[in-house]
Amino acid sequence: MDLATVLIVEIFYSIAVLVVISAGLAVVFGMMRVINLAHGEFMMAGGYATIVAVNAGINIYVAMLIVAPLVVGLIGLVVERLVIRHLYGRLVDTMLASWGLSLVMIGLATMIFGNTTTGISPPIAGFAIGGYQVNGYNFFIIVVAALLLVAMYALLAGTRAGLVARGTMQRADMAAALGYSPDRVYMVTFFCGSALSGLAGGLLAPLVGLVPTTGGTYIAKAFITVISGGASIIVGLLSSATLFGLVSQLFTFAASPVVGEVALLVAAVVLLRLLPQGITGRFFRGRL
Amino acid sequence: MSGRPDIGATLAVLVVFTLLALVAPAVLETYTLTILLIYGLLAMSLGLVWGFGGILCFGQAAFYGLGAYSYAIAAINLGESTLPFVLGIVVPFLFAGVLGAMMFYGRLSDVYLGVITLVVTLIFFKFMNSTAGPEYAIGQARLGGFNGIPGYQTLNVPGDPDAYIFGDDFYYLVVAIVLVVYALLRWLLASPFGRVAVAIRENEARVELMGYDARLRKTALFAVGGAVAGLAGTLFANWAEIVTPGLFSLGQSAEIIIWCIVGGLGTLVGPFVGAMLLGYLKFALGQQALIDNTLVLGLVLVLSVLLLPRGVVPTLGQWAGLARRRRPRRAPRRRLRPARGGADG
Amino acid sequence: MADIVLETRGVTMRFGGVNAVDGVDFSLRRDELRCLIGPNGAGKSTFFKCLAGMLTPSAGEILIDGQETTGWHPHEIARLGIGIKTQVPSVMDGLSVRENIWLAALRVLGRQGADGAVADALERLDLGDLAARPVGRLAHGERQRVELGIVIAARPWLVLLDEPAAGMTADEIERLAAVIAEIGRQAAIIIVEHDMQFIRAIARTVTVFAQGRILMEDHVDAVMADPRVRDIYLGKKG
Amino acid sequence: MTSRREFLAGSAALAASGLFAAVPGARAADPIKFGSILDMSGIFDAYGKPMDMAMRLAIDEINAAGGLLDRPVEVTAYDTQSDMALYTQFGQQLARRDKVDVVHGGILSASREAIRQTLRKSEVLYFYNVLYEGGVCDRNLFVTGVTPAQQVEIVVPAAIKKWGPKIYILAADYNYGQITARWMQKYAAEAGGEVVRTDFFPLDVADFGSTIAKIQSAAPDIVVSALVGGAHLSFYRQWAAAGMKPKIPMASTTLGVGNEHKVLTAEEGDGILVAYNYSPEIASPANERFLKGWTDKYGDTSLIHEIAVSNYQGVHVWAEGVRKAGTLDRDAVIAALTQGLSIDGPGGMVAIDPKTHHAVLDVHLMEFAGQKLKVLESFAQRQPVDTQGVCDLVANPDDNTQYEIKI
Repeated sequence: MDLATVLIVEIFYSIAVLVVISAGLAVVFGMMRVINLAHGEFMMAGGYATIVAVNAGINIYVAMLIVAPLVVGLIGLVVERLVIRHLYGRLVDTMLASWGLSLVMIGLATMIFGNTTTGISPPIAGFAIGGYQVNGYNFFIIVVAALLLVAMYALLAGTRAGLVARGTMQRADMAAALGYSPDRVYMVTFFCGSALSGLAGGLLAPLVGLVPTTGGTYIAKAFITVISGGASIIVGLLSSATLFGLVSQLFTFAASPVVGEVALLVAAVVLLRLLPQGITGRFFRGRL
Repeated sequence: MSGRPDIGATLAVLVVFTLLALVAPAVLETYTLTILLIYGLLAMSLGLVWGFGGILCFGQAAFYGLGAYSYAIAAINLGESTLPFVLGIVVPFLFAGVLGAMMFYGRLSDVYLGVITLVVTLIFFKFMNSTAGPEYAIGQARLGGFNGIPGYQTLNVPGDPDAYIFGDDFYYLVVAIVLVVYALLRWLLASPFGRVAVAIRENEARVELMGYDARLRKTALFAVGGAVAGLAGTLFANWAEIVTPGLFSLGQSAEIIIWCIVGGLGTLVGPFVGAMLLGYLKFALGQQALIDNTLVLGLVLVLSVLLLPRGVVPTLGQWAGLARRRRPRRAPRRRLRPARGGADG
Repeated sequence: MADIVLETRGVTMRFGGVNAVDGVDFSLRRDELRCLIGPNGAGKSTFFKCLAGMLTPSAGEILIDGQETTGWHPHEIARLGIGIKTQVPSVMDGLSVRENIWLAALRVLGRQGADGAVADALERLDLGDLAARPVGRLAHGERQRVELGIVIAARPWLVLLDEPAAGMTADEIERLAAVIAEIGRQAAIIIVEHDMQFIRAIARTVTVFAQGRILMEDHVDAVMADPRVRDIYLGKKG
Repeated sequence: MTSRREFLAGSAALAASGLFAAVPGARAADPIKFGSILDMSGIFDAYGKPMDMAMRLAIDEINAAGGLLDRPVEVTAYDTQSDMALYTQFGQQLARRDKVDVVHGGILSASREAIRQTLRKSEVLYFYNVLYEGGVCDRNLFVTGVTPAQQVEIVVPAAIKKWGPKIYILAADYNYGQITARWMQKYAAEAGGEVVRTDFFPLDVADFGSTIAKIQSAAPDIVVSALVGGAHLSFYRQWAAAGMKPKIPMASTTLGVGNEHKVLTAEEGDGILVAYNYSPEIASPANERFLKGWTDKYGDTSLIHEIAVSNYQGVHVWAEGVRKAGTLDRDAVIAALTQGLSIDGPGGMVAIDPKTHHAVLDVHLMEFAGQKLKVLESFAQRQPVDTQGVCDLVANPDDNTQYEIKI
């Protein structure tokens, strides 16, 4: 019974992690049709920002939740102005340019921080469920993921800025005619997406050892989650994260982490074969 | 239709390449040249599928690795290299065919195609990495997990397992293979099949309306690309004398794509040259410690996407006025077709 | 019945909750030239896409030459000997005019016959001067003509044309009418069209679509005179 | 500087026999070509960079003492960028173009296997100076790192004695982990322990939540890990975060090789039991000299780790072999190396076992304490018994296999 509870917590945690690591990519892809392959490196930058900030004596929550998103958001801003801006509407080119960018960021991080694994400790103690100890920080991630989804929904559905942004993504010319600069909307959206990537990096920093190539671990999973979700940002993200989180965690527990990961990948292939437009291409159409 | 201007250009390329290949050993060691040629062949396989078929495959490394592993496993079991060599081409060819059929008959749009190829590569990578245990063996060949498979029979004169083809001989063999593959691919592209494949890249719906089955043709082209990548993998296995799961890595896939972009899509020579240049750059960077190599590769990629949207070779060709002589083909596209369906609703 | 080359029974196309095409029964005789007209959103283009295999109807069936083709792929339908031209010029921009047309002829006539068919099509559409130009660099009307060339080069016996005159100059439209009349001598034709003048120039029987159904079917002059047709055009289109 | 001279004087004394050996005078000015091939960038650079520094330190010492055979030693080093394909490339380059006299390098077993055959074929002596899974039997190869038996034989019985018999093994899913896990089972059984479960993890697994739950349901007395690399480091962190650290103690054969004890906090690391050849805390004149030399050359000693020291010792072992042989001829050097030669390295005395060409060295049982490796007990001159069980180069000099050890 305790084991079942622990397993359920692990499943929720694994869904939450997928949501957190995919949110930034989902916003940028869902809103702008830009696939940012430097997403993993944005996360890595968020992780380093957090660690540097903590080592500089800043409170760990401030570092994770504020410093990391801000720093990475600003990096995203620079990247958008220098590179992505020139490539809007050219999906593959943005993909390739951001891939190059990811290599540049790995290189820079290696030159600055070296390849030695670094990290910080989670700020929350573990506690017991029955006879089992679980990682308290896992609950924190689950809560943050839930809040993140609610906040994204509120922002996109309930605020003027969200409406303008969605309008611009649908019909940039119309938005421009109404007096909203698409250029600025894209810029702000990319900033937000990058900040989310930074947040993810910050949140995961206490859990995993950080090296400049850490991003590679996440990009494929985030990419698969977002694409499988389909066009709707929030529903798509949540539905595919739930599916993959469940599948990978169940298989991990029943067999081993490799089987879990392979199960996730196989699930993705099957899913895309059956639903070529992603989950929300078939279900929940037209939702956010 | 009239494949004739192409014949001239193809012959010119073949002659120039042969001359360069004969002169090159005076400048560089043949083992370096050999691997550069293998990279070139690998780049050409993606150049074919992507540049002419419009199919962006994030997983060309899967076929490369599959070719190398097929060869290594078969060579350990058979102890003679002829059949393994053939298997190193046929296995990836069949696999690419099946995978392609699954994707193209499923009418997956391009982004999803990218994801599937990426995911399949990842599956190979993860699987091969987790085969260190003794239970993973095919015949006498242990898969070896992360460490890969060393110590298999390398290329020999067919029928004589003790007559190894290595060193300079292997280099000239690879040169010959590159020549043959290039000529065959040129012939394929000049054939009706190739013309239709290019037309599919330009406008798949129109080609379907003409009565051509685009799915079948894309699958076939994809399979041919897989076979060429598999051949490159087989040659790599012979050059390196060890195969590791790194062949399936995303980094490897990324490199192939970068070669194609830098070299230029829409030609076969472009990706080939791109691969040789960047491959050499990588070796050169390995001999210095000043700048991080990843950084340099990344910069090359970003800058070439921004500044050389057509790649080095087509851009040079344009400067040299070569473009005028040939059919003025539009900039080979990297854009994606809009996703089918959906919009009607 | 041998006369009927294309027939639909209750063809319906549903998008979400809306029936864009709603139970259409339609038939076409051999060597007939038929225009489909109707205001925007009347369902004629959707119906056309169902015929061409670009959409699979939600219900109903389509028979071409007595054979059920419901749910066939466009290439399978084309292989029956049907030439299809879509609304937006659908051509291979990166290839030359000649190559575009040659590819169409190649499938039907093989390498030997293709060159002749290409020369013929180039001449009939007056594209000879443009033959070597990449289609992507041509004007809109010229691209329309290239697509027509693609259609006729395959020597079809049934031709489906979606707004062939869109974006053409008056001069071009006149020539187009002549080409279509000529095609009509060897093939049955279905044309979806807006331009009433053009329709008058070419058509005998006209089928009027409104709200996904067939409103009426009659000779072009009768249709033009019908008050209901005026209503839907004036009322809906303003 | 004075102290460095003293140290160098020491080296020179050590080398005396070699220096006075007769050398053909004509080529005296030609430098000896020393090839090095390591991952100095990419994901393994945390291992490779300090190894490169250690190698250069050793070469500087040798040259400052007058070189070898009156000739200076010149380094040709390649960075393989953590890319296995580059090993083949640079291995061939070292052997064929640069025509070096010896190659030191390779980090992962895969990288060693990528160059071993090339070097064997071209008769270039090869030193692999890294802790590895054992079992390679090749006359052309010398190994100066510790092998599983040398470590496991010490750390597992010590852990069982300290904490209890039930063991849960976590290992990296590749050759090293698989083979080491088997050694763990063997020595656990010999020490009266029992392995309740063994789990293998690919190198990129970073999420150990389910595993931690699984371990708890198995309720072992000890967790023994042979996890490798940055991603696996997450395990220790997640383990501590779940509050497991005070409940189930841990031992490892890999933690600390890449200086992980400095990455983990003291709370996460303290008390973990390990066994290696080297700790900077070792109090010996040789280690003091080594640390002094390092400080003079590089300043910061925090990068020094187990396999950097192995590499340093490997270079000195080779140099000693050349001095003894009095020539660079491969067979003469091999003969010299296998005839009871030893050096006094920072990790203790290093000798070569003639049957396996593996090192006989001191192994120290240590525990993590305040981000340092505290030496608990030292075991002098441990034999590479794992490889000795399968390999006898004295009897079969032509052997060229990596044996999988059957237990």
